[in-house]
Amino acid sequence: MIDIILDILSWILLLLGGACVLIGGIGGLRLPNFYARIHAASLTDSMGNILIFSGIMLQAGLSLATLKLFAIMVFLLLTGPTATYALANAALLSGLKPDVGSASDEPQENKLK
Amino acid sequence: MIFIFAVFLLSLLVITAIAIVRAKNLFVAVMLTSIFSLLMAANFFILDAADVALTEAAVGAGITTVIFLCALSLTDDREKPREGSRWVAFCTVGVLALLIIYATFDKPRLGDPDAPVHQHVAPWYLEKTPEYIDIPNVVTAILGSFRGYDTLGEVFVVFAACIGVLFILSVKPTKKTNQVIKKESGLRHHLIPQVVGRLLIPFIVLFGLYVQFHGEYGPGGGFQAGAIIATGVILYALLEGESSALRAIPRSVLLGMVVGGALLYGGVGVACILMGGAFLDYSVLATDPVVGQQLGILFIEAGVGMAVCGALLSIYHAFAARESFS
Amino acid sequence: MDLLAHLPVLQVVVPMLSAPIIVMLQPRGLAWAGATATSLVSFAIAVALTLAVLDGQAVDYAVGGWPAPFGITLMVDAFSALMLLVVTGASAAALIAAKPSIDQQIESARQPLFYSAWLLALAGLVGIVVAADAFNIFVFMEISSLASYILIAGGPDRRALPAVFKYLMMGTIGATFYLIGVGLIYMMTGTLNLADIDARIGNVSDINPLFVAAGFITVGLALKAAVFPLHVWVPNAYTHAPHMVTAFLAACATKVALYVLLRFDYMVFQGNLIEHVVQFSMFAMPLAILGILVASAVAMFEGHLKRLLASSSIAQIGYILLGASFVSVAGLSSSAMHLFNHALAKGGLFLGVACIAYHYRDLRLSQLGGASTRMPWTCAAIVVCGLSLIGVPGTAGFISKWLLINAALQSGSWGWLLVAIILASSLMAVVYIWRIIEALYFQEPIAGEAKISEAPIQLLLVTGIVAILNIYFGLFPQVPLALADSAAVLLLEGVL
Amino acid sequence: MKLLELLGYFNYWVFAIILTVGLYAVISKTNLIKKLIGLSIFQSAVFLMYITMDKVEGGTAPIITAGVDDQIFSNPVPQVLILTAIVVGVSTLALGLALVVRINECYGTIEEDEILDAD
Repeated sequence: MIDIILDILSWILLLLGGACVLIGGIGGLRLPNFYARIHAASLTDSMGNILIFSGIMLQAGLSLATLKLFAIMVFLLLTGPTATYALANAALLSGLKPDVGSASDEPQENKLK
Repeated sequence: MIFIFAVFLLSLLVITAIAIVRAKNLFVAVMLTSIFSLLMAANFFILDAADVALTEAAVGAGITTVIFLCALSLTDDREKPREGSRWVAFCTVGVLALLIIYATFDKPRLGDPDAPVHQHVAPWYLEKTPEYIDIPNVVTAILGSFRGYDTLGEVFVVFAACIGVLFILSVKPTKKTNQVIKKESGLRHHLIPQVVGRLLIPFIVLFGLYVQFHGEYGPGGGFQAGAIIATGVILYALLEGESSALRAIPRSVLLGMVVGGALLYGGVGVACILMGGAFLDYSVLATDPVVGQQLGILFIEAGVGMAVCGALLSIYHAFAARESFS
Repeated sequence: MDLLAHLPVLQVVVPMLSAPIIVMLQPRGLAWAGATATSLVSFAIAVALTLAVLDGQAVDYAVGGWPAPFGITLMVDAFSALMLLVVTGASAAALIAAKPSIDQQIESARQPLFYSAWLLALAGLVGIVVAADAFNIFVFMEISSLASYILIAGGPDRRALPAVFKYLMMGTIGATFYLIGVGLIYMMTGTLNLADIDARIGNVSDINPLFVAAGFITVGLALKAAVFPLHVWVPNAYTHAPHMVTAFLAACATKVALYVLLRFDYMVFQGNLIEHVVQFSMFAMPLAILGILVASAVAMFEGHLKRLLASSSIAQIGYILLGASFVSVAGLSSSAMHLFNHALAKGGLFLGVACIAYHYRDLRLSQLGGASTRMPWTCAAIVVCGLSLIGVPGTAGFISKWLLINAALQSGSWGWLLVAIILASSLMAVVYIWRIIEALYFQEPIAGEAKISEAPIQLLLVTGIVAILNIYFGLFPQVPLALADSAAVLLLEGVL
Repeated sequence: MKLLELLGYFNYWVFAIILTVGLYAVISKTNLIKKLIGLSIFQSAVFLMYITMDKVEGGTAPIITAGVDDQIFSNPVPQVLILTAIVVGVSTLALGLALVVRINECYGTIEEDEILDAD
């Protein structure tokens, strides 16, 4: 009984996580400018990360694998936002101003550096 | 289920490859190359090659990208919009593709246990490894002992690349270059990456050591460990600046690691000769041949790890130091 | 502990393990001394191995003590002994002579790295020659290639860099093709040991992958060996490399790739694949003939001394391939002889070039006026080696050309046509060697010629010795001939 | 079963496509860095071919677990070969990039045709 509940719970978490990442991906493609895009990608990524890893950990049960998964989750939670910060910071330093109204980034390279 | 996923990954691989070739901006191409390597690593993992996946992820997606970016920052990041001999290329490539596809029709299909490749040598390794060497990871056993001579050659390939890069880049730049003069190390004055980096780097190095010494039991070994530790140190150099990384591990120490690692490997082989065995026959290293084999693999893996780590870091520093010249 | 039994592996390991030590040698002159000593030791090992082979014992070695198909084995037979002599001899001779020339061309701070790369190139080349394992050949091919890229990149001219880059590209593609071929063979036979592949490949029922593998391996190694249409990296790489590196690599690097090609093809494919003998002949012969004619013609009109000799090298590769394409004992032994003799002739010529280049900055033929009066010994050595390259009786080159013509006459009704081609190309060789002689002897001296004197003694001495060897092996070719004959018999064992 | 069979060929086809894409980049591009990127794709394709042949149906990575007898393992040999080949690939790449950096310093460009024009 408890197995089935855990299984269902983990699948719910996994599906939610998947949806999060998918939404983030769509946002990365569809949103108009650089800052909006990384905002979409990074937030959903962190959330999806937590959800998916929780789901897998429930699948794995109490074992060494769970511990490893937890370590990976913490690692990703630390690096993901930091990378986003570094990316946004680099964009800002190279002269890309955050502007709510702008529909696109004119100098295309800026978001790549 | 896993096969659908594999097909998906393989298709992505093809798309990424085409995108890399079409990309005009070289930074985009390099980042896509990194993604390509990561997808490749995932594919390797699906095909049950855990060691190779780990190596491809650490070397292909990690180190290669860093070296590419270093080189890009010294050159131009835009490809001039022109193509070379497009038709010659198409013809050559077309013939090649036809040839390979012609060959595929007789190839044994994927996963066929009766394929000749699984018949002759491979089962012997799987069967004899517990008896002769007694370590769980058969890949490490073959890499270290059965085909240890190849691995020695591989260490010397890395050594050659290291001295090659040092030799080629040891010429002082004479003329003006068309590069933009950069501020030193872009992340230097940013608190958040620095703090997170300081938190992570010890764990990266620790993981590298785990991979090094756990190589006999799980996926891993000297190459992967060397690459991972090198990645950790490169991260440190990016965050704290080139010079403080060199203060922590000076160039001479790095070169010493490369030379020492290569010599350690070769030295174990010579020691085997001196103790009455064949070159790289570790059985003579201890009274019990199995213990001798394990001891030998431990030593040579340490040599490999040292050499690879030192070589990759030397190569990175050789590129990075180039920027401060101009 | 019997040291003799370990010779095959020591042959590779001695130069390989010396390379890292050389890097660390602090007083700079020591690097050259260490490299030369190591190279002499490996020449001595090669001689010892050759003596063992001439005694009739094929020398095998199982690395790590693992038996043949499971571990990696090394094997020295007559053919590999001949190659070992060429490679280690070229390296030792070039290194002894190298110091003045290298001091001039490479800054002293970079020299330890340079000599270390030299030893790696040597280790890689001998590693290929003694290897009896398809993948092991790949690994050592990469060591020798990477090291040769480094050596050539040491050239003082900036044009060396694009030349090396091209070489790197084509070399890597060649090596990767070879890797694909080995992969396909492994897929169909499940083994990597050459002898074991030979034993098992006959039982394979699905032939397509094997044909494709043969194609990939042949093309890949032909790229490395600079067989005619795939030779485009050679002229620039040889021209802009440091002079001593050219002398070393021209004498042996492409030939080792050719050696692997012959060994692989004869040992593995011929006799096991239906029709392969014919396919190989039909592939190799036209390329060889085209290579001989086109490259000789290019050499006739080349204005730069080193580039001229590089073009001539491509033609010589053509001769070697032509001999092999007859698939007969006579043809193969002429090939093996020409491998040896061309190394002597071309090595001597490039050593002579290094002597001249010690004083003459510009190596265009028009700028070499007056060399004969100022550097009489060097020019005499160049003439002798040039005659050997043409194949004048009494020199080493004559022996192999004579064998080649004999083999051509035996090979069938169209043999006389091949003889005509060989004679025509020899005439072209006369023309281009004459152009060099004309430039050295009969040209108005260039400005500032009076200051020029003979090249440093060690450089000159080695050049002279190589020139004398060209005559010696022309008069007494017994040892290389014995090796070449038994090499040919060995290679053809599985075919006929 | 059917799927697996298809995938077997699919792997080889992907190998062929990636190989040709990489070689195309090496031959047709004039930018030296792009050529090197093409070269590394070209080599990766070969890695895929080797690793494809090591798969055994129902097998796992060749790490022997104590006490379990009836495991099927994938073939360890191609894995060992490719470990070597990957390292060889990155070494070649590093050397090539060092050359590109020097070429850029000497010629001020990394486009092949401009370099040819400069000499």
